[in-house]
Amino acid sequence: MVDTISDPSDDALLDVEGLRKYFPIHAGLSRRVVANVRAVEDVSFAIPRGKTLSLVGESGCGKSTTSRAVMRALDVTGGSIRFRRQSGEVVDIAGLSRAQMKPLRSEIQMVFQDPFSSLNPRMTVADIIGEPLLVNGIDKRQDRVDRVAELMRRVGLPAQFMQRFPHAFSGGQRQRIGIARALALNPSLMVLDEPVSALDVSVQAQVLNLLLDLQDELALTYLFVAHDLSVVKHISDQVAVMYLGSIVELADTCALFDRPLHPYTEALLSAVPIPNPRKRSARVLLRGEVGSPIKPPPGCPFHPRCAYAQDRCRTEVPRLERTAEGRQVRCHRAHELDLSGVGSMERPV
Amino acid sequence: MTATYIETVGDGSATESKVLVASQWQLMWWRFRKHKLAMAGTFVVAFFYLVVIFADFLAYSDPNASEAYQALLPPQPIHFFDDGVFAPHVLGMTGKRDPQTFKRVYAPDPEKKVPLRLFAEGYSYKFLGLIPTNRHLIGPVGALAEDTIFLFGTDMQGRDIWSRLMIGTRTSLTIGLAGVTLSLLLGILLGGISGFYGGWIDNLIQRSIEVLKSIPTIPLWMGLAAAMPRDWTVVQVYLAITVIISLLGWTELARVVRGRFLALREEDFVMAAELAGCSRARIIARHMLPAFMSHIIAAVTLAFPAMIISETSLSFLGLGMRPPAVSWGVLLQQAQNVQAIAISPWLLIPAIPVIVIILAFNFMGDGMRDAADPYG
Amino acid sequence: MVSYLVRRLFMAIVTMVAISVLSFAIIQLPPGDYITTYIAQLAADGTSLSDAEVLALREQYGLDQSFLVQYLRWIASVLHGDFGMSMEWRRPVSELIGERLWLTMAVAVAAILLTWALALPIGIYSAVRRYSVADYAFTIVGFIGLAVPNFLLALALMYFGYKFFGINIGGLFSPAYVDAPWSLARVWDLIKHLPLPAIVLGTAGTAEMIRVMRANLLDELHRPYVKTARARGLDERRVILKYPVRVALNPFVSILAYLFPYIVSGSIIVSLVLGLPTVGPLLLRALLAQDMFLAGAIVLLLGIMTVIGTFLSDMLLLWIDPRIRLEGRS
Amino acid sequence: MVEELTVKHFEITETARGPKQMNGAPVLSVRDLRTHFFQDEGVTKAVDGVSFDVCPGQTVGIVGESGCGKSVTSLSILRIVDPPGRIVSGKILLRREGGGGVTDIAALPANSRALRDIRGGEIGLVFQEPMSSLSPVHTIGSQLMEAIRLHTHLHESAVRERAIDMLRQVGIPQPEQRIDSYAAQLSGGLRQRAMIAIALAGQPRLLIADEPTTALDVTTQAQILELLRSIQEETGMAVALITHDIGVIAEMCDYVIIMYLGRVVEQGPVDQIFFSPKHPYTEALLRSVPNVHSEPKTRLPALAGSVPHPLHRPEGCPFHPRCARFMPGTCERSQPRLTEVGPDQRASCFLYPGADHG
Repeated sequence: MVDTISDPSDDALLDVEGLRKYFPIHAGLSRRVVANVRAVEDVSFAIPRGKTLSLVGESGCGKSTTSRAVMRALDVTGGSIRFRRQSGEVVDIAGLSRAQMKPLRSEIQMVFQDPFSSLNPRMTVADIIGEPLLVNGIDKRQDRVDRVAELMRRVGLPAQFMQRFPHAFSGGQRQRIGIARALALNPSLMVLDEPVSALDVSVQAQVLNLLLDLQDELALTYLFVAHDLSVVKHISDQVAVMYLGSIVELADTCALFDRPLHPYTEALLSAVPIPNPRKRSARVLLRGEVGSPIKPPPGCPFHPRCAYAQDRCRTEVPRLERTAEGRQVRCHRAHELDLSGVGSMERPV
Repeated sequence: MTATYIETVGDGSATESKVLVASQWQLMWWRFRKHKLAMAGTFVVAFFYLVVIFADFLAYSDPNASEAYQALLPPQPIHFFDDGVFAPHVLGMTGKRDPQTFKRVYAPDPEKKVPLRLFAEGYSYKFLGLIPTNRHLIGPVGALAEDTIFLFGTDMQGRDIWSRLMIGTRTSLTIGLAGVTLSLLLGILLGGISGFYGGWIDNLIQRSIEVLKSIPTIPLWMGLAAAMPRDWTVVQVYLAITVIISLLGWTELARVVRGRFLALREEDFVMAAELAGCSRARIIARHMLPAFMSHIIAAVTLAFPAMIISETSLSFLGLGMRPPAVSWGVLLQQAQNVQAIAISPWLLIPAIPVIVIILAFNFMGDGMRDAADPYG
Repeated sequence: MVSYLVRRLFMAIVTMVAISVLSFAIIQLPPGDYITTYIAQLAADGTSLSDAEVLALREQYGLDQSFLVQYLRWIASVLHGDFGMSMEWRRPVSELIGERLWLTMAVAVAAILLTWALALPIGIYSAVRRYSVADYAFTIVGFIGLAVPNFLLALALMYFGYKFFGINIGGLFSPAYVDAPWSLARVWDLIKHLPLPAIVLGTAGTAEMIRVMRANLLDELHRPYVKTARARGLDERRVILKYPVRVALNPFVSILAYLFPYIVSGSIIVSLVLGLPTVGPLLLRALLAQDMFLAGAIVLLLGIMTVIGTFLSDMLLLWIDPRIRLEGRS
Repeated sequence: MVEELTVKHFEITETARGPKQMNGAPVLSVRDLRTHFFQDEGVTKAVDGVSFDVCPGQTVGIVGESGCGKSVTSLSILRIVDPPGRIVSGKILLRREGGGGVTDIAALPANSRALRDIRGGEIGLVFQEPMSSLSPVHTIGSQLMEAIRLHTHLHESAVRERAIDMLRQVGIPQPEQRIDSYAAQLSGGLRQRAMIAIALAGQPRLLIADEPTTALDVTTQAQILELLRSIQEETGMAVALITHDIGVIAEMCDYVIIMYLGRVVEQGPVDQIFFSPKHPYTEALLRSVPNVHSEPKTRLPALAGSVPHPLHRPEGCPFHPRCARFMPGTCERSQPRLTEVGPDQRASCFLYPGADHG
């Protein structure tokens, strides 16, 4: 099944189409493949330069796998990942080998979720941030030190802490170190994999602000992966909602939050606790559990939990459709349903 | 604005800032240092390896020189004063036959004083294997044939146990070291392959380890050791024994290496290094090896006792090192018989270093294992 | 669960094959072969063989064949219960091994039971009362137990028995029963003699198992499920015994699988010192005399015993840990 | 020096405050609780002088960032803090049903019958991580039935019936089969439901839910919160909800306690906390939370710095190094005490008269 949905606009930095990633399951003594986990199934999206697209969904929906496939941290099963290089050349990186990817690495960088495991505890901050510089040909030590100091200042860390080891820093500071490392090679695309979910509430806001500032100044393009819709609302230009490996809805942030077109988006939005005791909303509670990515339900993968499901949904897989406003939705009944979003209201405090 | 990000932790006393810039080895050392038993074990191990280095110097008589009439002499304690004057000496032994049992019984003879001195002359050897000399730490003042000392007594062939113990320590502990080194090479190689490549080769190696671990080792070694030709030289036997006992140690080391490899492969910082454009070699050398060196050192330390026990056991059975080689196991062969021990308990003296060094290695290894991951 | 069973069974068979190959290699390793030894023996008795006779003999025993063919022939006869002849004793190997194998088994099982009986309660106590005086005491005793090679322990016990009680504490039977036919009284006599070898053999294993149990239990004691068990009002004693101890049993039992070969190994050397009528002394004598069919058979049988023991402990693991039973079902 | 909280001020006979005042005297009153951890590196004062009330039918939220002591508080109430942690001082007063008087849980002997009857019988506990909170080697049913046996006098034959019934009540489908499942066989949401069933087996009057939904996905979280709410409506029990999620607090709670580094910085009815916070930390915290209603791509009013390590708690008001309204010479000198700042609302900040010793 092929959906040609995105007409690759000229300013797209990243254009993913029909991306698939299966993980084989081995069993028995011979370790033969008995089934596949369809972690990512036909995912397409494009991110314009300087913009942020968020992938949201619940655990196991394939958002992290998608981001890692875009990074080519793993081999993809199918589809294309077209990336516009700083030279202007557009490369499909989906099929590139390890060696072929190497020159592109500097242009696509990543910030990890876990501020503890993402920094080598045995290296000083200077070595951690300086490593990408070193392996990419900045041989003079003083040059590296200068650049590391500049990067540290840029992310809000005092440069005199350069010789310290990661264990001397708090979670939020470590995440800044991770951001500085990602920035070291002047990437154009940053993949941010749940960069604030391991942080304390008060620190989370600092890091989000930093990311917004950096994007403004350096014209960075973000692929932001998160499960927290409040954070997503804050950082994104566009949001793609994933369920069981597929994108079920993709739209501009405000449009998606105000008027969702997919019943899953509606349920997801209504489940978010609102930090306002005067607005204890009635919820659309989902029944049951997420289906298995090994043997997804027939028809629309969401139908067993959908309040609006009809016979058609149980048999026919919905196609990703484009609406007039440039939104994309994968639901048979998208045009007839009137779903409610979060609306807007005054903040407390 | 920037200043607010500085941790309060970072602005503390001098010791605190030391921690902030401490490398993993420093952190580990600080943690290891707190482990009193481990520190004691380390000193003991260091002491024993000093004995290994200076074995010939510490011995005072040729370990294989035997005198039938001096068989099973009891230890001679050193007397430091003679009539209130500092004059270290031992008392000579006179033997006579017990009229009832007809056994030779020895008693110290207060008339026969054998004066001792430091750096005495004795048999010739090469100091550190390089410098020919005949000086030893202690010995009788004159190199007269009848002036002999036996600090730990003599064995059934009338050989000096002290001197044999020094030489035996060298044999047993170097076999241990060589065996561990060999196991380590095997362990790192096979464990590394297993952890790095994964898949069927990992499966194969893991299953082989399982099979190896469920085979009773001693009968197998005995079989292998017995198969060594009788006419092999001491050196050949030594090498063969090393190979045989290292067949035990590698499985555990391989398991540690593989486990660390697999754990590290999943670490985000390894992926980050890859994304930064690091080569495979750099990732292994800069990110993975430093993270498990400490674990390997700890595992190696804990592998020593098994090596030493293996050598001692095999030699004790007469299947390991064979005379004229001297090792702890060879020395303990003399103590196989209960009657012999009952009459000459000093034959069991060589058991003491065996137990002490195994304890020391265990303590040291335990401390190392606890300190191996300072970020845990 | 079925896949676990199949896998374990498969591993047991592979291990047995590996052991049999190694055993046969031991038979084959010494320079010369069976016939050379046989001819030498005949020569010693005053008989000499012609070259043709030697060739005929070689053919008869298949010694002109490759290692693999010889191995298969040996295995085939072993499967029929024929382990060949002992050169030294001039008797069938199976006859020589006879009850010694069962006595080896009895000693090993006694040592394992003792290990369990001591290590389990002490390990639990040491973990629950961590850093108590008794914990330190057990730890120190455990370290020493680990550090004394068991043949030295056997020697020391023999020495003290001899020195202070004037008795020989070796052997598995009182003199009256050594050659007696099996009877209940003889079994009882055997049981009375088992504790000493069991202690000697079990000490190192016990020390190791105490450490394992203590470490595992310490890991488990602070898990949330222990807190929730406490939070529902369960008595502290039952909290510990029912939950963390149960979970910590898994590694404890899996180590048992490796304890068995270890103890069988140790029994060889300890039997020598204590003069136990197990296969140990027989093996040593066979090896020293290059009586290779006997030695190979003993190594093979010991190996098979341990494989069976290991397999049984795997089954035990299956029984105590539902996680293994569930494996492969979801 | 730490100020003494006047117990008189919190006299538990005083009528409870908050929206559900009609429910009468508090079922639980914590007074000046201190739980410290004695480690080689020093003493961590995880909970250092915490006082609050929970009334029947009321949901009290305890909120704070990592290291604020909210979880240790909940463990302390049940006396299940693991060493090297220890309750150093304070009272945990449980009002027994039907005029049964007041029991100080902190004073009961360890592992005593009285204490064990309270655990699970009067106070139920639900943890964050349902997978690790359930035994991996026992079935859900065995743990649930154990709890039922401990706190009811049901005949053995009825216990299983009751267990199946309880599983059904917490919304587990096919309870007859699920009762024999192991935790690993259930999804996260079902595990947490089973946990709740076990916590409710003894029909406790207070349920402590320690981050009950943090490990769950947002739609599952909504289901579990809904379940807690409906159970509370049915049984009228009190709930102490411990969470770091401001949204969950707003959704669920009547009364809120804000903690920072082992101390209560502010407490009050939920509406006042959200619309009229008095402590600078509360205010900054609430403002820094991202919100689905906020305008995309705008900067958040962030709180500077990060939470210090509990071993290095700043002198004076623990919040002063990060406080926008830091008053040099006052805030770093001594700890402010909790003082009335509004109707039933208290804050510990020198901005308000009465916070200092005088």
